[in-house]
Parts: sequence; C-alpha cells; structure tokens
Amino acid sequence: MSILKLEPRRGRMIIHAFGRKYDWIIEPRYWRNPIIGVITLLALPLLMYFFATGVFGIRPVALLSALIFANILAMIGTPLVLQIIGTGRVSFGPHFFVAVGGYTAALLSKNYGFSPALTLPASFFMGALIGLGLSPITIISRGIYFVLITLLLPFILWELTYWRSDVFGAETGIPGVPLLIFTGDVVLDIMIYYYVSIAMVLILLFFTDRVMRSRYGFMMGVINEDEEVALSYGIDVAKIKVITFTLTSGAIAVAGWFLAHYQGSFTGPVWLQPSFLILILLTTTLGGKGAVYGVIASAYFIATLREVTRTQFGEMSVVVLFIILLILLYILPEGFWGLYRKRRYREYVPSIRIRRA
Amino acid sequence: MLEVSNLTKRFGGVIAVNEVSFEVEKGEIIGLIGPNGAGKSTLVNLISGFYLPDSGKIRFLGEDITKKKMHERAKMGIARTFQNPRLISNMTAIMNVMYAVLGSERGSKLSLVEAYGEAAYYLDIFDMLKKRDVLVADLPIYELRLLELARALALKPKILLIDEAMAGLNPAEAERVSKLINRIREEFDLTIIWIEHVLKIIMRSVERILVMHYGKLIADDTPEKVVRMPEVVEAYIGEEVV
Amino acid sequence: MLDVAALIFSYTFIFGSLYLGIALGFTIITGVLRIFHLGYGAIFLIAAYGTWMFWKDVGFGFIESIVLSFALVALFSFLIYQVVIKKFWEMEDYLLAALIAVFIIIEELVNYAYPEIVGVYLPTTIIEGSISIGPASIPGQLAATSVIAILMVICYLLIFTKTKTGLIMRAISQDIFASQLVGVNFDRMFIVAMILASLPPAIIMLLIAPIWALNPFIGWPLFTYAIVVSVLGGLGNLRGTIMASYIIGFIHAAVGFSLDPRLMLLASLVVVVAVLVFRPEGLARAETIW
Amino acid sequence: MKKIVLLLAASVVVSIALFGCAQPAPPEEKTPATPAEAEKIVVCALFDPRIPVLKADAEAIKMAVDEINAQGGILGKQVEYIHEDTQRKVDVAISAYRSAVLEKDCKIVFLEGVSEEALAIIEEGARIFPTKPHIVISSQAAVGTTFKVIEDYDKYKFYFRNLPPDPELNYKVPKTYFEFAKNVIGAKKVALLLEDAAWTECARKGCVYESKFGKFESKPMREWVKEEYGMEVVYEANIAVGEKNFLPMLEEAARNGAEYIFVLSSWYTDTITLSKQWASSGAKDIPISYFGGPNQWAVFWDLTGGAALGTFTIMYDTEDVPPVTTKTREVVKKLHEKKLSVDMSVHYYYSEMYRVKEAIERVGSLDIDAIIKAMEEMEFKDHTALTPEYNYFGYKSALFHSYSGGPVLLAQFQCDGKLVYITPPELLEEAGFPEEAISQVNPDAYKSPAELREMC
Repeated sequence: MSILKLEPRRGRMIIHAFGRKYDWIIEPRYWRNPIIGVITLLALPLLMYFFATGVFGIRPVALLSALIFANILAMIGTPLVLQIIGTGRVSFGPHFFVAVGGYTAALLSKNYGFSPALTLPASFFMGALIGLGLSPITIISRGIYFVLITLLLPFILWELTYWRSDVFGAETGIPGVPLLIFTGDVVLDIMIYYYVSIAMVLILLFFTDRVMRSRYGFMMGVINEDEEVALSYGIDVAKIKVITFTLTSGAIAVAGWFLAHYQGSFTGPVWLQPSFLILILLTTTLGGKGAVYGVIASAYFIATLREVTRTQFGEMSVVVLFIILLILLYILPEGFWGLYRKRRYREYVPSIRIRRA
Repeated sequence: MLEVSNLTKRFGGVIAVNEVSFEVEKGEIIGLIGPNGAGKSTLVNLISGFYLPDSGKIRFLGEDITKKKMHERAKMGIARTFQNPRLISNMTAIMNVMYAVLGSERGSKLSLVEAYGEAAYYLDIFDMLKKRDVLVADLPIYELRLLELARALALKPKILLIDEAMAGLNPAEAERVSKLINRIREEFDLTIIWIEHVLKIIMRSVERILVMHYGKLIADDTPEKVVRMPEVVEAYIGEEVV
Repeated sequence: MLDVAALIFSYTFIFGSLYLGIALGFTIITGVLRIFHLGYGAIFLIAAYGTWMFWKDVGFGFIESIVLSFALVALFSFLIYQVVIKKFWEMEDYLLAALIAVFIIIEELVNYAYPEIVGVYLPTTIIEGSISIGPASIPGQLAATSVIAILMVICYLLIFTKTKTGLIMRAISQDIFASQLVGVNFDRMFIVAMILASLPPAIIMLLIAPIWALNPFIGWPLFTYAIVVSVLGGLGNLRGTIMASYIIGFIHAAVGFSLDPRLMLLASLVVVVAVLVFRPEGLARAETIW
Repeated sequence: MKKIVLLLAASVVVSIALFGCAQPAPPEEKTPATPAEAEKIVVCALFDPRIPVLKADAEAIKMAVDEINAQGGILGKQVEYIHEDTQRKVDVAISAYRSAVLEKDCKIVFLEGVSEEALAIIEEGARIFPTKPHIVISSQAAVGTTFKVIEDYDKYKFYFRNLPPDPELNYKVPKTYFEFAKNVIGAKKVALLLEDAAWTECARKGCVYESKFGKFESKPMREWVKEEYGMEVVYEANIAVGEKNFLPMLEEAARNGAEYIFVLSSWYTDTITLSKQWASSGAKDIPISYFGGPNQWAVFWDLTGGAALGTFTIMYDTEDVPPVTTKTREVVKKLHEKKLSVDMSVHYYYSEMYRVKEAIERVGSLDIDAIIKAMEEMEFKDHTALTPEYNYFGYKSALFHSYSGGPVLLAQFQCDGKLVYITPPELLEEAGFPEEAISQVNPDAYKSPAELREMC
C-alpha cells in the first residue's frame, strides 16, 4: 500500500496519506501550493543575498534588516487581510494593535520581569482583549465610518503615550526589553531574527490559510460580500465578526511583541504614525484582493524597494518609492496575487471593499 | 405553523404594515398580492427578520420569534428569496448554494466538501448543475431566479417566502418557474408564501390569497372569491390608473 | 470666572469657524462623490506653495499669484479626479492607497523644492493685531478668517439650494443610482464638485498663513482637523459639519481655557469616538449634503 | 498537515544551516584586512536630509571631515565620510546603522538627535559593539540614555552625546533665561510653556534618579524658578507634540498677569506658529523666549513674517555671533555659504568631529576602547559653541558621556530681523567664555516687544 495516493476529482483532490483521507477543494477556492510557496520564501533571501546585493548597492546586512521588516509587515498584513474579510470592514488601525502588543510586552518585561515566552501570550491576549472590547464597532458602524473610527484609535493612543509619559515613555519609549536572541555574534543574531520572523509569518500564514479554506473562511467570504444575504441564509454574522476581530487583533499585537523584543525597546509614537499605516495599507492593497499570499509578496517587494530607493535616490527616495508604488497600483489591478493566480473565472477571490454606506 | 398578529411597521411617518394578522397552516401555499407600495415586501422582511416590527407578534412552530435575529430564523426554517435577485456575483453558482447549505441547521456539522455535494444536489433539482462553475455575474435573469430558489431550498426550510419569482421573466419562463415551485412544494413538503405582482399565474397556483393595500390586509380568501371582492378590485384599479 | 466664560465663548466661535472652513471642502467631496479623499491635505500645500512659487520664483504680483495658485489647486483637483478617482472608483482600497500616495508625493516634492529653511511666508494679513471683546482678546486675522469661513459656508449653501448644479449635486448625494436614471452627467458634476471643494481649503490656508507656520508638512495636522470634524458631523453632511465644528471648537476652547491646553486634541478625539459608538453615523445621521 | 509542518521545520533548519554557512564569510574577509590596509578612517552620518536642521548637521560633519582631510587627515590617514539616509524611521535607521558599522566599517557614527531612533540605535549598538567596536555620537536629549551608560558602562560605553542632556538641559541652560528675566526685564510673574515630551520630564515634574554612583535629584522648573529667582509661576501649561493651537495658553498667560513667558521647546514644538499667534494675541506685550527649534535660525524672522519681533532665543546663527572660540564665526560663515542655517546642534556636531580627531591622535591608533578612554579624560578646547570649561566628567558622574550645561548666548530679534546678543556678561564671565565674546554681549540692548513695535 502506498503511503501517498492522489485521487483527482472534478473540483477537488482527495489525498490518501498515512492511512487518512484529506480533501482539498480546488474548485471554488484558491489556487494553492503552500510547499512551493514556503520554499520560495525561504530561498528568496538566499537568492537575493547572492544575486541582488551589490547590484543595487545594497549590502547583505542592510538587506536582511529590510527583509526582517518585510516579515513584520507580513505579520501585520496577514491577519489584517483575514480581519478585513471576516468583518467586511477595512480597518485603518492595525498599527494601533501593533502598539498595544508592543507596549504590553515592554511594560510587562520591564515592570514585572516577564520573559519573552511569557510576554508573547500576554501580548496576544491584550490585543485580543482590546479587540474584543472594540468588536461591537464592527457590527454597528458601517463603511467609511468604521475606517474612520479605526483611524482615530492610533491617534488617541499616540496622545496617551505623550500624556502619560511616566508610563509609556513618550518619544523615548520603554527601553530595557529583553532581547529574543542574543548569541554575541551580531550577524548571526540578525540571521536568526530573520528566520524567527519568517517562521512567525509562516505560522500565521498556515493558520490563515487553514481558516480561509475552512467553512468559516467561506462564510467570512460571504460576510465580506453581502452581510444581509449571509444573515438571511443562517450565518451568524455578529459571532463570526466578533471572533474574527478579536483573534486577528491578538495576532496583529504579536507583531508588536516581536518588534519590542527585536529592538530591545518599544517606542509607540514611531509605530503609531500615519506613515507606518500607509506602508501596511499598501502592503495589503498591492498584495492583491484579499489574498494572504500576495501580502507576503508585496511586503517583501515594498521593503526591498524601500531599501533600494533609499540607497539610490538620496533626498528623492521617498518620492521615487511612492511613485513606483502608485504606478504599480495602476498596472496591477489585482495586486501581486493577480500576477500569480491562475486566471480562471470560476475562482473566487474575496475582494476588499469599503462600502460607501 | 406561522402566526402573525397585529404586526405594525412604520418608516418615519409612513405606516408600511398596519395591524396585519393572519395564520398559515402547514403545507399551505398562499399568495400575497397587492399594488405597488402595499407593504408586501416589508411584511416578508418582517417575517424573515430583516426588520423588527414596531408592534405585534410573530409565532413560528409555536414559538415567539418576534425578537429573534435573522440568522436564527433562517436556521429555524424560514427561507426567502429577494425581489431583485440578490446573489453574490463574485461567486460561482454552486458557491451561492453552498453557503445556504452551511447556514442551515444541519450545516454546522458539514465540511466544505459535503456542502459542495449537497449544493450540487439542489442545483440539479433546478437543472442548473451544468452551470455550477459560472460566475453569478454572468448568468441571465431566469437562471438567477432559479438559483435563488435553489439557494432557498438548500436551507431546508419549513416555510419559503418567495418575493416575486416572475419579475423580468417572459411568459414561458414564468410558467416553468411556477411549475417548479409547485414541484418543490410537493417534493419537500413546504409551506409557501408567495408574493407576486403578476396575478395571472399566481391565481392558478395558490389555494389562498392575501391582499394588502396601504399596509392593511384587505382580503384573505380563495383566489376565486378574492377577485370578486370590491375592495380588491378598487385597489387594483387605482394601481392601473397610476 | 466671567472672563474665562468670555474667552471660552469667543474662542468657541473662532475655533469652530476655523475648523468649519478647514473641513468644508472635505465635506463637499465626501457628500457629493461619496469617497474619502485622503489627498485633501495636499490642497493646503499647493495653495500656499503655489502662491509662493508664482510670487517669488516666477515673478508675478502677489494678487496674481494667489489667483494663479487657485487655478493650480483647481487643476490639481481636476487631475486627481480624472487620473485617480475615476480610475479607482469601484475599488476603494486602491482609491485610498492611491490618494494617500499622491499626497505623500506632493508633500515630499514641496519639501524638496521649498524646505523650511527657505523661509516661505505669505503676507495675507487682513486685520493686524488683536481685537478685544470684553475681557477676551482674539487675533484679528482669526476673526477675519472666521467671518470669511462663515461667508463661504453661506455661499455654498446658496449654491446647493438655489442653483441647478447645486440641486443636482444634492440629488446625487441623496441617491447616486436614482440620479443616474434621470440622466445626470456624472463626470461633469463630480469635476465641478471637486473644484468647488478645493477652493475653501485654499482660501483658509492663505488666511491662516499669518498665524500658522507654513512648512511642507502642514497638510497632515490640517487634514486631521478636517477628519475629526467631518467624522463627528456625519460624513458629507454640511449640517452635521457645522454642528461638529462648533462642538469641537467648544471642546478645544473649554478644555484649553479651563482645564489644560495639553488635553485639547485628546479630549476631542475621545468625544468623537464616544459619539460614534452611540451614533455610528455621526451627528447628522444622514448621508446627504444638506 | 503534520507532513507540511515537518517539511517546514526541515526547510527552516536547512536554510539556517545554508545561510549560516554563507553569511559569516564577508565580515571575516574584511576583518583581517582592516589593520593591514588601514588607510581610511570611516565616519558615517545617519541623518535624514529632508529636514533642514538634520541636513545642516550632516553637512557640518562633512565640512569638518573635509577640513581634516585637507590638513592631512588623522594620524596620516584620510577620513572617509559616508552619509546614510534614515528617513527618520526607526527600522530604516537600524538597518542603515548595521550596514554602516558591519559592512562599511564605520568607526565613528554620528546620529541625528531624534530620541526614538537614538534609543533603538543604542540597544542595537550594544549588540554590535562586541563584534565591531565603534563610537556613536548623537544629540539626543532625554535622560534615559545617560543613565544607560551610568548603569551599564561596559555595555553602552560606545555611546556619546554632544550636548548637555536632560536634566542639565532642563536646569542649567534655562537658568540663563531666568537670570535675564529677573535682572533685565524685572519680571516677577512668569508663565511656563513646556513641551510635553520625555526629555522635559525633569522640568515638568521634577525627577529623582538613583544610580550606583549616588542619587540625582531635580526639582520641577516652577519650584526652582521660585526658590532661586523669587519669581512666581502664574501659569504653566504643557505643549502637546505637534500642537498648532497656542492661543489658549497665550491668553491664559496674559489673563494670569504673566510678565515673562518661557517656552521649553525643541523641534517637536512649532515655535513659528507660536510666534505668529503670540504676536496677534493678548499676550503680545509679554516678552517671550524660546529654547530649541527653528527659532535658533536667523531665517526664523522670515518664517514668522516678522512676527518674531521682540522674541529671544538661543542663537549661534549670525556671522557676528560672539566668538566662543576663534572658529565659531568661521564655521557659521562657511555653512551660510552652503545655504545652511546653523543652530546649536550644528556647532555641536561640527566640533565633535574635531574632538574625535584629537582623541584618536592622543591614542595614536584606532583602538576604540582607548579612544573612548581618551574622550572621557581629555579636555577639548576647540568647541565652537561651548566654552572651554564645559568638559566631560569622569564616569562616576551622573552626566557621563555628556556635556554639562551652562549659560548660552541669547539673542533678540529686533527691527528687520536684526539679532542683538543680550546674555548678561556676568554669566558668561563666570562660565569662562573668552573675553572677546563677553565684550560683544549687551543686555541693555534688550527692548520690550511693545517698544520695538513702536520703533520699527
């Protein structure tokens, strides 16, 4: 008896493996091949390391640092896409939850001596808790109003960090957060950080992928498309929204945890600025409509492009960066994901929409 | 089975549904007619839970569902179709049936694959299986109507509220739809409330007719009797003048 | 006590009118086009630096420069509509991302051409010094700005209630689909609305130049005021915006004079979020322009 | 799913192994080469060139480097200047910094004084230092970083500051202003407008720091102003970062009868808007003075459209600035030729380059530990904005790796933006300013804003 047997069916693939049966619906959902994706991701920095560095005048360490930042963007973007689909609302406040997670990790480790292993669940729960508290707004406020409430949240936290600088440390933040990795060799450290961050992204991606392909993912897609239809066909929209918003908020907060333990300090005002939001927003938008895989591609693209423009264009670097991104918005109507996915009409890809009413 | 008593709904100063009461027995097929703006769709929206009534009560299977949420009512077996087909146009035909399967009471135990299989069954009933992978945006109105019915059926409803199944169809198509409705009623042991603007077909298909005018229920009888009622005739004359 | 009350009263009026002027254009765009114009902040920059450019670099007279900069602002709004808004009309996530990218590009270009050190200054003072109202004194220029802001609002209300174009815009703002049936030329209406909406921020920018710093990053804080006010008011509704402007003005005046000026912005943000939780559609609860 | 997890784990391990083999190569190649080649000393400047003040800082360092190279370099080696753009973003700054030290072999890193960045860079530097010794110099002001060096000297000893930080900055430097307000203006009642940021904490709330070298205490400004100068603080407000609405503060200061307004500002506070609003508010007759920010530029006059008339500020940006050292005016002139404005930090960065040069020359090699020691112990006399008496304390002091504070040059904007230096000469004398500088200040040239408005 063979260990692995593939049984293609119309619309789905039945896999017999290790005496168990898995079905993958290819039919209405996404094109997928996580293994190839993962290997590409892991090999990408190596490829770039050997081929790209020097070409644009980037050095390996700078590139690796940029890619760690790409992973941070992906860590925020992946759950954010899930959140947008599951709540049918576009949030402009993901960086609010990043700051929540970062401050939780920093304050707990500084004041109570928590280790990174303890602050990780704490950050997640804090993010989830605040997400739960705020989740009613996913039900009551619609369209642009939701965008705007979430846009105001980071401003409020930003004001708070200055107002209560005794707690949050204002622009100097909270120093003395224990490092996640410290081997003594800084280059090795950077590399391990890269792989830790990519591992986190992959774990998130794995969960997100599972959710998106589950019955819940499908129902989230329906909510994203038409809430009233979802309700009239027995889908408990409020429940799915609250759960999605809560858990994804927690997941976004984990990115803050990573930032705090990666930099050894957490400075909220840095991350609560609109400029950070714009990067996150462009990451999810250019990623492609609701496609979590595209988010990772665009996070890598944007972070690398930013490094290239920074070293090549001097004072004009930001202008060049945003002009390129703007052009991409024009030529990639379905984002990076659109370049990659099979162009078949029967595929369903949830589209992120901000409804006007 | 369904018991509506003194149901009232206001929008601003307009009373859309005014003190409406009626009962539906199991297995009945009821037509709900009335001129434009008579409050028919509002009544359907009240029963399905889209709006909450200002006063009055709705009982279903002996249970008070007046305050129940829309998705809970759907799970209990109240399915509806929409006046303008309201399907998710980014999804294929079969996906539009799948979520109704998942939303039904037994759906919480189904995997996506099982739901897919069931959805295929319901599509087949309406002879739509071959169109399962077509995006809804690319379907003609007739097939949208069928798809709406298939989706409603996938919820395994006890009562089906049909909000205009004929609008936009040519007479032959309308005839086929009407036949299909009667067929599924027998096959699935359904109770049906059928709102229609076109009177001809409905008169032949239903056993009992409710007539609404300006939010009020003005008649509740067999088709033959209803057409002779002076109030009804008057209401429809008014309509035709407009 | 009485003098504090006088101060709060007069500054509620001053701040309220100022915020109303800042948010007026934003409200019109949101009301008529039903989009969220994230590039609104760029209009302030173009008005101020455009005037400076025509005045100092090209060599026009000051008044001519102002007129030319208004033309530039109108051209910018026209281009934004033609190139960005029309293209991404149906894809709001792209629309928002593209608008914000345009804003950043303009901000950076202005900073490249006229960094703060250039010393940009516009002599647009109408009333010098301060005006005393009982125990309170207010900057004359701000008083003038307030009056002009109110006049602008009145003008726009007249446009929306008396002219045909205005009536069509109101119809569009009420129901975009219904007016589609009536055969309204949307493109033209939207362009007119975009250009109409670009004038108030340009005028306000020039008026407050003598009392606010001019630097390439002034767009954000001004845009923030516009957002806070129009969110509280209910997006795209002038009635709500007027109410909200004076409410925010009152909060700023009351907190600034009797509590702690440090908390002005925080207080208004908290009030806005609290109101939105209870009235998710803002004060006006109506998605029409008037 | 187990299979995928397994595969994932395996590929991560393999990739780490692969990358691990590939990665360490480049630094190893370079490390043995450095002492052998040893031709250049690399100096990196991490500044965002979009912000005029930061651009001027970087240009000043570059100018110093060029001058040093023209004179034959340091120890006969040429100095290479590398500019890295930080875009004022912490993540970008960190990656630029890593690249500068690890890959471009920077020995001296100058960093812009943005607190958020400095803090992250210090933590990052503590990681890099054991692998690649180097020195970081920044004008960041908050007390937190000072205490890092005090508390954990071995870890953070690479970090130097080129200005007197908080609490010196919040106490000893502002004293000049209050001395002036008391003796020249004759103010009895003052209003304090304090920027609400971490670096002003000692001024706003007072602060107590316990270190292993003893306790440091600073009273809030309102208390020491009363105790030492007998002035009553009638109004005090914190300025929110990014605030544009100063009218409530100004009107309240006027209503409470303030006779002098002191603004503790940095680049976070928009003193241009503040000046414009002051000039048309009820407080326009109350003398107002600024600390840091664009007010330290002569072009402040243009930026405010003349609303700065009568305000006074720390000022080192005119070609007739009282010469603190012989180089002061020369530096201002040269930078003005490059169309840059010179605030105090520009002087600081410029002089620091020379101080580093002197330290390296004392040591005679590029041994970073020895250079750090030399910088701690030496007295540097050539600073263009600080007097020779400002020196480094031994590392047992609470002000370690930072300058101590003292009197500064104040100047008032008078008719047509002409700047008049008004610091009381006694103060400068006490602090050890050179005779030539003392002779060029004149507090009697001060005129009240109302007077100036009449005159001009």
